[in-house]
Amino acid sequence: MTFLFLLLPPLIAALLAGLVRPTRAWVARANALLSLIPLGAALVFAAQAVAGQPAATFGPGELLRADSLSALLLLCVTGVAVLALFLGPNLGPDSHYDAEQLRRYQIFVNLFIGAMLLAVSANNVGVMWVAIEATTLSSALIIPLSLNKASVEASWKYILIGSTGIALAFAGTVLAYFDFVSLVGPIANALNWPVLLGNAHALHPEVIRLAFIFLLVGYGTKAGLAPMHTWLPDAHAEAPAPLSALMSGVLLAVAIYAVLRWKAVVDALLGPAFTNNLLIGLGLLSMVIAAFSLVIQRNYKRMLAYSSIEHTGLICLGLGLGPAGIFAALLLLICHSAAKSMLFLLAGGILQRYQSTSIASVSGLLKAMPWTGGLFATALLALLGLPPFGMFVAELALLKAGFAQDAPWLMAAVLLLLSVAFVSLVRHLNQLLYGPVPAGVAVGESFSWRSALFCLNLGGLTVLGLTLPAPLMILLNQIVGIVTK
Amino acid sequence: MSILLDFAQGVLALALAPGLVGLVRWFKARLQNRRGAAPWQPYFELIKLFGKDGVVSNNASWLFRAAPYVVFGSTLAVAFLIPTIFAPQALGGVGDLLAVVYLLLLGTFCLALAGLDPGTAFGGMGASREMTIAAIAEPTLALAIFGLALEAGSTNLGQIVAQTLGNPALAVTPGHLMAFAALFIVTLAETGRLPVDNPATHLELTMVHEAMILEYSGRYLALIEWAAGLKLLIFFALLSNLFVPWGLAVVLTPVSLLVGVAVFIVKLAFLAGVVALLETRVAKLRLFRVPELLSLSFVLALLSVISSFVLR
Amino acid sequence: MVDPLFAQLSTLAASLALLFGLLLLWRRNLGSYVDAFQSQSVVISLLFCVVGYFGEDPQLYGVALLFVALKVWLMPRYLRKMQQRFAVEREREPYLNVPSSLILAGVAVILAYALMRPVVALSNLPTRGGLPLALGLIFVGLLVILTRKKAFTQVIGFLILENGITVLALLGTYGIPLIVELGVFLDALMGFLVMQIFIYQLHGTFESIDVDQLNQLRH
Amino acid sequence: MSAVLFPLMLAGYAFGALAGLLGGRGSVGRWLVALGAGLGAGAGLGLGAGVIAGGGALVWSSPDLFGFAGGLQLRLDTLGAAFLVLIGVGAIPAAIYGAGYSEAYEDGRTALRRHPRQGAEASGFMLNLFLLSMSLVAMADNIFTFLFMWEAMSLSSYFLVITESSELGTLQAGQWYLGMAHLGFVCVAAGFMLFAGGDWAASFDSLRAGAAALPAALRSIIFLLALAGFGSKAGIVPLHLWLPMAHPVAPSHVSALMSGVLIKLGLYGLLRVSLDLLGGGPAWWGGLVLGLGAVSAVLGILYALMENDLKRLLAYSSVENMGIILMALGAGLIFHSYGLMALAGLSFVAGLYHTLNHAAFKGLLFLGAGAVLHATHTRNMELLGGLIKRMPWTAFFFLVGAAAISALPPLNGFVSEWLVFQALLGGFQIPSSEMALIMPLAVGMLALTSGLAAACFVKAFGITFLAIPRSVPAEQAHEATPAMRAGMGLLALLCLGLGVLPFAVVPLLGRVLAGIGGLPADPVVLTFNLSLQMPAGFGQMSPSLMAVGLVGLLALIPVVLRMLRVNRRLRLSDTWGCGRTGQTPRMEYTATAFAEPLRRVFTQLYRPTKELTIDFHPESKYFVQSIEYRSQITPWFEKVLYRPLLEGIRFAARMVRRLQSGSLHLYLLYISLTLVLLLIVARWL
Repeated sequence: MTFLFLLLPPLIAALLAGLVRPTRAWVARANALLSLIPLGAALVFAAQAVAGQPAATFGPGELLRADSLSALLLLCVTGVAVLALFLGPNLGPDSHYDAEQLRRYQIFVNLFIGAMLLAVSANNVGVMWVAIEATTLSSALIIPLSLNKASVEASWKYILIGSTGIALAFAGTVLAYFDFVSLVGPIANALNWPVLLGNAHALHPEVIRLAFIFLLVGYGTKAGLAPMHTWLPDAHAEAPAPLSALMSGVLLAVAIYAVLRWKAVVDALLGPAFTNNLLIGLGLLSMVIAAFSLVIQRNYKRMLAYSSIEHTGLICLGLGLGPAGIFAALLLLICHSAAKSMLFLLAGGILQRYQSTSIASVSGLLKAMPWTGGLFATALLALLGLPPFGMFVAELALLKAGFAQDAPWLMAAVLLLLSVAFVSLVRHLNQLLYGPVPAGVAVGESFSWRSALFCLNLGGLTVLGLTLPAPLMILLNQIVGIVTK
Repeated sequence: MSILLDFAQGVLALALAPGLVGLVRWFKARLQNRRGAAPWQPYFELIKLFGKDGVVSNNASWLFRAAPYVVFGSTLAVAFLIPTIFAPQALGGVGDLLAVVYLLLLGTFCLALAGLDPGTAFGGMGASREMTIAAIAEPTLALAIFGLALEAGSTNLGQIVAQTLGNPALAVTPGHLMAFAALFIVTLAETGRLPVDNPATHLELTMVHEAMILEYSGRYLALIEWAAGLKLLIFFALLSNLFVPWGLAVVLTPVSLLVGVAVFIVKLAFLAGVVALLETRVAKLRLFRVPELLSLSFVLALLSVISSFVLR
Repeated sequence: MVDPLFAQLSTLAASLALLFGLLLLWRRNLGSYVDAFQSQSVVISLLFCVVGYFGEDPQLYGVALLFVALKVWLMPRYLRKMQQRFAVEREREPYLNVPSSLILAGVAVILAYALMRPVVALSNLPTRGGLPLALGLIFVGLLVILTRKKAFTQVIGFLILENGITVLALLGTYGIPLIVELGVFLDALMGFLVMQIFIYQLHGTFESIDVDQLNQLRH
Repeated sequence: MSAVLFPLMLAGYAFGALAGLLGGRGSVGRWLVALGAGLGAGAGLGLGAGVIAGGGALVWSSPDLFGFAGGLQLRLDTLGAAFLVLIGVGAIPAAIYGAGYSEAYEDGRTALRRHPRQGAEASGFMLNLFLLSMSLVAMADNIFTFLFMWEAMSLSSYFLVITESSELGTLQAGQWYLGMAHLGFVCVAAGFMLFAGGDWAASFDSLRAGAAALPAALRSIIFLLALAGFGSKAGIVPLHLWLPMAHPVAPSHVSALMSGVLIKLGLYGLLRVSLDLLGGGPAWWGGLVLGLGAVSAVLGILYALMENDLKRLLAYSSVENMGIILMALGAGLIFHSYGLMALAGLSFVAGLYHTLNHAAFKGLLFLGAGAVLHATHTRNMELLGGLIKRMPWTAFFFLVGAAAISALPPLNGFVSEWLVFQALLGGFQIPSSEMALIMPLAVGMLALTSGLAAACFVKAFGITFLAIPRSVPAEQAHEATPAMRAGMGLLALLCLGLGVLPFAVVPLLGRVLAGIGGLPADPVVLTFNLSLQMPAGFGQMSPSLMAVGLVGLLALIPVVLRMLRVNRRLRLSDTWGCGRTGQTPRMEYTATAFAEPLRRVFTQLYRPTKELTIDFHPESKYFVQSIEYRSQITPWFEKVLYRPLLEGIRFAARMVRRLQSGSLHLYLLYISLTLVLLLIVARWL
């Protein structure tokens, strides 16, 4: 039943937005409030998981299932969705979109969120694939919310690369299914993840290796894993701020989730070495590309996008470092979701005030928008892994995993790359924060409930940095247990 | 008792200092075929200066007036610590060879500041050059001390003297000789003698020490001149008594003390002669060649230390 | 029990599908692309029926019907409409000229054979002979997307890629579970529609459907 | 006692931070911030002093905080206590001074500020956070706690550095600082992780116990990582680059804290890891530290000499002093490796003493420079001069600091340098002659350093405070506020106290490392009555008696002169100008000119560039209308070490940027190639 509370509100909101004509302001407010329901549902799932109850299932053939891993991702998705919907373009004081655009946004953003929720709560890996493909389609439609060359270009690249990639993932799914059917025989619900995992040992290693490559390249494309990441800076930079927040904050996480699910299956058959090496290799490559792309970067939204690629790389690397690494990766994932979504939302405000995404033309942010500027700076520092925020703990946890795995050279490379990114980001940040406010940019900003919401988010990150709450620890450890069974 | 004797020997050094300066000048004049002033001329000069009114620049601050006292005081303090007639007993533990170096640096420091205080170009120039020379002479001093301390097993002056007295062979080891040569060069540099500085000139571009004290007059100048003489004497005393300690009073009887005074004066006269001879033979070096000379002394000192290591 | 006819038919259909894919690489006219795609889809829907008949899975007939509706009727219809709108545009200078892309496609098919060796060895299905061809078709689809400059052609390339996967699923597993199949069709349809919208938007903003000019966003 | 002091310390800092956050503006707010900081630092000082005097280590822990990594573990042993005392010593005067100094941030009439203020209210908050994190670094007892506090310390000090963010160069300096601090952190973290085999919760006790079992190569790698990491904080050449950038732009009381205290924590880390946790190592560790120290000392002071920016000069001089301390610590490590524990103890005491002294006199000098900056709005010495008459107190305090840092008796610098010399002189006892030969060289370097330091501070004090003002602001300078004077006065007293009472300080310092890292548990005794006495009678000296003697002589001389009826009349007159009357500041010796002889002597090092432009009179070339002379020195380590690094990163960045060329086809090619490549790998490899 809880699944209905999880999945129906976005659909209702989308319907509402589609049906109420002309668009009314209350639709957006209702939508924001509706987004709280899935959050509640996600919390229920998480609580159930922490309490040690068996994973909840729902629907014909146990179509939906929410174990600890799903619960964690659900929390991330719904949490960021709440942020994005409360701070979306309809609710702000600033709506510069027309009614038609807003309606389109409202419909598809909800479908997008719904698809992500479905992807992480689907039991059947085929359905998971369908849902992830749906995220591409729904988000692509609202990237060019205001039509211009850049946004059309970005969305075409996004949809073509995304679709191609995800099609490859489907080929991988088919191959794996083929393997399963050939060796285990046709079983009902063969594509259900627990069934797959349970019978993994009977699969054919060579086929499953090929299948995993397809899956990794496919879902890796969605996750922004280099060298399949190329769509990401374009799309994230051109999308409306809340969508960027959702894409960068949780869509990447959802794709990584898919990889992790498959990794568990493959590992059960082949042992972890095969997937680990692949993940570490691609993760490191992503970090190299992202870190050096950050050095010379002239656009702050692209800067944030590259930082997302860097974190994707970091997370994948963590996934390849054994149980402790998976723990660290999950922690990274949570912190990245919280910090990056906030940064993109704030960047939207900056863009609106300065009318430019160029780093060079934004200066004096702390003067012009003290709250936005301060929050942006804090969130970025949190993202950079400085204490007392959660990312510090997560990065150290990763380091710990790496050194415990006897991979000091890898860790040295990671640390150096992180430092390159660190210095570059601080440099760009300072360029934004200080200096004179350009002529024609309004100065001044008062505290609002929006800022309070961000502060709440930062507070959460701080709690993660000072002490990981016991339920979260349990949840994370459960997940590690599940995927390394 | 011994503490009074310690003080007495310092006061004696103070009294002898102007005479030493006069002696060098007299030797030098003789070597240059001049009659020259009598060796005790500096005493008259001091008396004269103490009697004159002082003139102080408008721009100068209290520091300018305080510096001569500090210079004089710190130099005199050194005089109480070093062996002139005998190795100080009671005051021996107050300061060792390193302390001597740093006390002398205190004087140089104050004098350099005083040179800057009136705001003349000369003062600044003198201060700048003096500090340059002092700075690059420092390593040589330290290494010479290292060499001495290594052989004596102590930086205490009394200990060094005792060690050499007890073991005469030490005096002619290569380490000892090279340390002596190094220290001798440093002496020339630190006390403003040729070829580093010319104490007799007031030609703008060649002055070092004289440029610094150009604004001084009256009793201030007297104190500074006296201190400079005392500094010369201190270095001579170190050169003679640390390397050739024979003649120092070992037991504090009147006879040995008298012998000590006599030997000390002879040693001073000898060194004065050497310096005078040197000053008539060599020309003043260009300022920027001074470091070359000092690096020579540094190498000598380093070799002395290393050779002591090798011989251990 | 292996029915040789089944094996032959399925391999034949897969080969035909691949052939139409290769045809695409050879032609330059946008209209002929649609024809090739449509013919390929017809072949694949026949394959559905073949597998449904021999594999005794009546569900597949339904799927075949859906497939026909979607890929033989609906999509080509829209594609033709679009092609008429952009009739002036042709694939003039693809990144790779026709002979080279055909040779590369050949290499890709050989690679597919090599890669699928263990897969084929694993299976005792009568349809296994077609599996490498399906992968080859996937590669050919990729190649089309990769080397052709018109957004229109890229969409067709993508559809061929999808067809390849469909063939793979069909031959390898006699069709995936229905619920997934339905979702996949829905996605395929939605994806096609979205791409179509974007092609119009591309044309609207850039006055051409040349993907080549999409190079403003970099670094 | 400690049960009260520890919470008091936390409460003090928390109070100060809160006061800063809620209203650092206004006189009351500033004093509340200072009160919090002072209270916290004072409590820390008491805590540290108690541990050193009383011996036993104090332990606190909070399993709730950082529960995932072994909890927040604090343990204050004598080594940590020494640095806690150091923090107190540096922070109390800085806090008092800051209360006066920060006023300038409020009316826009600040130090260097020409633009309206911004974000300065954060500085009170950050100041307290900074002090707190430093204190907790000195107390951390497991890896995670240490790393957390270490990075928090860097971050909070970064914010303090960029307080005057609207000034030119401040942000760049801040970025360099944060970047290098982060790189340092990375090295430290990697070192600890290697040490513990990836266990981030490992307590220092378990590290200490496991250290002996580690392979020698690994121990050396850990040591090198620690040296690099902590060295970047301590400002070892060539990792010192941030110091001369960050110190000048920070508010002066922060500069004082950074130079006096923060960089010392680098030494703490180094001592903690190399001596305490690793338990010492082969002699080359110490040789490396000694060598780097010597290079830092000489290069630091040489670059300081060439500086005309007063605070940059002080920053470079910090590099020098860190070098001196490292020489002592390096010598200590060498002695330690040969089992010469008495000498090792002496070396560490010398190093710690100089650490303490440097906090006192460099803090004092930075505060003095801050007062000058506050009064004249410039740090450029070429525009200063004559301040001794306008700011007599500041001048006096600065003079005390300058004399102390030049190691002049009877001030504190002399005592510690004497101890360092004595430690190095003991080098002849080293059995290995190669290692023993390093010592005389080190002695030479140390002596050169101290000579140059004297020259440097003659320049710093003389050009800044003496003679005639060289600019209008210098002419109109005003004396520092009472709070600022109080801060400086405290430190000046400390300089004197540490100088004349070493027989009281040295035994306490002897206890700091007693029993740590294999040093004997009985503290080294280096004192005898009022004097310092080296082991085996190697040297003896009594700074106290020397001070008494000097003061006595200085008092006696005027008395004697008066008794001798010396002429005491004085006339004021113009400075003699070779016949010219009317002296102007342009006739004065400049800071550049003062350093010119040394610039020539060390021209190989400085590689100065010269540019001489002469405008002749149009009528005759014998008349010169104007001469312009420019000369610049190029720090070669920047050129040799950092520029290639930055160039390399930029090159890589340009290369990587090319990947994102904008071509969709290329992007698709990446994907296809990756797919094919990985398929081949998975199929055949």
